Amino acid sequence: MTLSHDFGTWVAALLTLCIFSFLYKDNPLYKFAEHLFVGVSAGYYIVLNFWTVVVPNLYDPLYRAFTRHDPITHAVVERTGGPFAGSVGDYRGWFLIPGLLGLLLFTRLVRRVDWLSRWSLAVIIGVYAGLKTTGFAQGDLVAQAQASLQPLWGHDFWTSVNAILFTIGLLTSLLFFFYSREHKGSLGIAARTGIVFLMVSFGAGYGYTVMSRLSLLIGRFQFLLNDWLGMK
Amino acid sequence: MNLSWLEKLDRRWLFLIVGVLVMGPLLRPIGVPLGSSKPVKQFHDAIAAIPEGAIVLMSCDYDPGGKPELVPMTRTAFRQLMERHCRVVITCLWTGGSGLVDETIEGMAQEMRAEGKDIVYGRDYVDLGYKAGYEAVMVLMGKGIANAFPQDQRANATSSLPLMREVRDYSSFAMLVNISAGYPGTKEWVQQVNSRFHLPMVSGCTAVSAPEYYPYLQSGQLRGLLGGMAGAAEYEKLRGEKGSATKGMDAQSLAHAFVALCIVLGNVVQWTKRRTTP
Amino acid sequence: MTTEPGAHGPVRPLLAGVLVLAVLAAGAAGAQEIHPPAPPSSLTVADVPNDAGSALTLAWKLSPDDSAGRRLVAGYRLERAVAPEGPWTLVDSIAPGTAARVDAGVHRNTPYFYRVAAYGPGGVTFALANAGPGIGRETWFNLTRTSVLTFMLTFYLLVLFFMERARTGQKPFVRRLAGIDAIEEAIGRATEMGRPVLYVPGIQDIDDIQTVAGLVILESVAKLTARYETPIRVPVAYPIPFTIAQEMVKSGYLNAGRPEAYDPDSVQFVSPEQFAFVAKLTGIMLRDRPAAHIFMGSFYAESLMLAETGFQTGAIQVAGTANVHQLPFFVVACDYTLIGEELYAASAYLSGEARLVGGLKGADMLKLLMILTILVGCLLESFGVHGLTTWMETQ
Amino acid sequence: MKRELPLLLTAVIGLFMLLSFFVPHHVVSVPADFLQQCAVIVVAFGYVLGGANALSVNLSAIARRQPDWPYKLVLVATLLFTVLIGLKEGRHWQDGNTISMFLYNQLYSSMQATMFALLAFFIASAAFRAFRVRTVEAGLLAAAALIVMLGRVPIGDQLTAWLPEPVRLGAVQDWIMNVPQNAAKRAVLMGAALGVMATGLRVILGIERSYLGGGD
Repeated sequence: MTLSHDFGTWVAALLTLCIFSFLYKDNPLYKFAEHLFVGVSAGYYIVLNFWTVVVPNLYDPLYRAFTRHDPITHAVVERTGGPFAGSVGDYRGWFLIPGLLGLLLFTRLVRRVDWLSRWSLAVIIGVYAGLKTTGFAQGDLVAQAQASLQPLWGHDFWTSVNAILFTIGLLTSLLFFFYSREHKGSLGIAARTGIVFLMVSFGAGYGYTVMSRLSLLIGRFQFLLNDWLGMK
Repeated sequence: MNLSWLEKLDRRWLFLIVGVLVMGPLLRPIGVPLGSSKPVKQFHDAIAAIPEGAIVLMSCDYDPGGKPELVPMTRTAFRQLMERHCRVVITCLWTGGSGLVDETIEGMAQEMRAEGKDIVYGRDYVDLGYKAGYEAVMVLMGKGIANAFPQDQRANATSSLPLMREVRDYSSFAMLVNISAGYPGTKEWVQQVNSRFHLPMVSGCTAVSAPEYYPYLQSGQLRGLLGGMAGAAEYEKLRGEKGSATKGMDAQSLAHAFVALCIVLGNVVQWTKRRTTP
Repeated sequence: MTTEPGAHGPVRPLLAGVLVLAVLAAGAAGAQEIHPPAPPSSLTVADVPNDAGSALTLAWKLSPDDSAGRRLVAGYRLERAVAPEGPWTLVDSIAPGTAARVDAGVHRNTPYFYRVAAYGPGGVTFALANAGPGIGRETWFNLTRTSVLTFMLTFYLLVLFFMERARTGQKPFVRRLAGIDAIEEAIGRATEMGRPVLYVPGIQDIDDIQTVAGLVILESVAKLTARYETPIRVPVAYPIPFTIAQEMVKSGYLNAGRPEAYDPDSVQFVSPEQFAFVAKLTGIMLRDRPAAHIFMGSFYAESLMLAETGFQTGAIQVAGTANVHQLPFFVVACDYTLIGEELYAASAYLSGEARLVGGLKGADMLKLLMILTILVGCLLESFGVHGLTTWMETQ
Repeated sequence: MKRELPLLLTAVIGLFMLLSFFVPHHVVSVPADFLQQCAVIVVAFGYVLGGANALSVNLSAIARRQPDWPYKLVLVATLLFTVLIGLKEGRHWQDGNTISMFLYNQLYSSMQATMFALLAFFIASAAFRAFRVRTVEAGLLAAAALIVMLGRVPIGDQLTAWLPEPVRLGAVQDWIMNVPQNAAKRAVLMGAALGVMATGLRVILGIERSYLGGGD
């Protein structure tokens, strides 16, 4: 058992134990680690989005467009057209618009002018409304329905049984999510059959989630045992 | 038979048992033999079918929370791609993940260089790092990967990387290997890219998201699926490797059996209680 | 002429290397008689439909020497030029046995000319006739997506129709969800015990549509807590939903006629970090002991910790999310759970607004259409007719 | 004016993005591409705003000496330290051994993974104390959960090795995943898709005003 000599591993191991201490009871060590974590993650998100999105996707193109020099190498950028002669993928000066919209978001911190931030919200929500609607319509509605069109008989016995069971499960589960009529009579029977399929699928979901959670614990113990305590 | 003492059992005893059941097999492995399931075989065969030397997009959309399940998959898939002389472009759409993904890929590349394989950053693999924007980034990459990622994870200009000169948009990729822990992940890649840009796709995901992607496997939108640590372990077995996923499976077995016991016992306690009270 | 985008720098030396190797290998083979392979023939170029005019598809007949046994053909060279006589640039070198290739790097509305050659140990032989001009045309409508457009338009027309009906007073019938009775019962219970109600509109940002549904339900819940004078706690994870939640609770108290009872501190911004948010919530549950917990919106791994801690404090819990992987935990630990889209149905029923009821009824009718399509499709498939299946195929 | 114009902008952008799905023509696809670039940038600013918001919320909590305020001091100090170091280290802040990467690997990465690992303990205690089979449906869920849980790990097949192959836990688990689970999951996916499309339509038609709030 050779203890690791790396300062970083010790810091990580001690903080890991601080958080595990929450299992015993909520205590100052856990509170310290938790607030440390929130601080680091909020700070990291700011720096990450600054250096990987705001600078390369916004500042650099604007710098090149208006100073005709590369922001890093300061070499002259030779290209045709002025700062607003954009083409697909190369929008140059037009990036002033998202830059302005981004800054407008900060008006939310000031009560009097926070209505200005609605312009930035409008762009985000408009783009995502369009993207999500088409993404779901194609990927989750039409493609899934198309994949459910399968022959119910014609090949070997078990495949047909599964195909029929599958189609019954699909149609009754769809009828469970039906709101225009009370679930009585035949619709009631269909809904009750549908709930059976739904509950089986939730049970399967539960089983898989258990594996995910346990994997996380196994990963942490592997870190503590192998990297920190050096037990192979 | 009065089990009410069980009900008043302090839950910290249960925590202790879970801790011991997981720690035990890690110290003294039992070696319960691994099975193999179809979705994992399909994942392995889909990558094996990629033409030699083709360019593959590998989007590792996870953060440290998905590490134990998804890092083994990333390593094994990256090794299989490298051994097929495929060239890999890596992206990460999760805010907290790009550091972990780069460390995993670079660690794997170092290991393979130590084994004498000639793998060069910028020629054989490129890590373009993180980009905010969820689905917007995926569709943006359709117009040009370099437009969405002007620089890579190590702050080099994307255009300066030799591999990136051969990558225009999704049509330059032979396949998308998506390692996903939730949103944005496999569902968004299927919706926004898979059918729209005819990009064949395989997915490795956390066990919690696996059931949700089975319909995509059945419909053919996904050509293979690795579900959680079990999927990663079976994939390692197919590849003849013994990584951290395989080593963790004994602990999974014991812990799963314990959780199943908890469900049964919890209901037995409640059932006896309901019968004994008048 | 600038080199085509995606210039193939490294391929040309690679190709030369292959040729040299092939010749050497052939030499070593000695006995077999080596001659340049017969050329491929009838090269055709056509525009790839349904795209922005950036792709042309090439097809040709294989060289007669290209049979698996004889190693005369090592592959095909496809070259492109903007004028019939060249200069030619390599598009790609293709493995033997393949007779088609898509060139996806062309500029739209520009004529291109192509030629193909078979290469092998004996040398390179170009096809007799070149092909072209091939022009990449832009299309105004992607025909492979007609099925998506049909279903989307049908759905939107149904939604608009029912919205209009709901707005002009003929309220279409919507059955009362059991989940809504559970929410009202939970708030009633909290009022009896004089404890606050904890409402969590999910942990995602405004771009997740479940958060919007969670915030719409919040307004109705706030109306009830205002009327019963029960304190309400609304911790929120992201800044934008946080400000909207404040507006929702304020208008809930307004509609209940008690604007003065609105407590600005009832809505709290916590943190977008998942587990810091959960720690804060479990803290509220254990310290303030709310008697009712309502979780409506997008939840992920933390649903388990919330439901279990809530179960321990004995609070009545009602949950609703469309994230199917979290539903099992809510179903087993909560008193009532709205499953998947019931979350959206509840926001429609509770608010009673035409825009939401219209969406709900439209979805119902389209589900019937979907059920019909699947039934007809399966029957057709069973009789070997694949028309409907291929029509619904999307690209 | 403060509400109508942003709503109009949302409607125009939303409609345009819908159009860009059906129309490959460059007149539609180039502006759509630009809009997505804007969305990427504004979402990034949203994160920076989130950080600033957390800073202001915690600073006011410290100023008012709310309970746990010393811990909030730790939060604010760490946040500012992480941001200042990150900005000082410049574009190469994510290379090998910068202080930012130390903070990421040893603090952020380890603590987030451990936070998730706590769930493993809670799953066991929730299974014992909160997993109550009170209805037929919950019983079905429990049965399926047990079969899938044991069928997905090697121990499941070991326990049922004495049964013929198609009835072993592993095979039953595969059947549950491929037939009943797939059917129900697909119905839920289609239902959710309609929910998203309806909400998208309301946002585009400017009916969904909730994101603007009830104010003037």
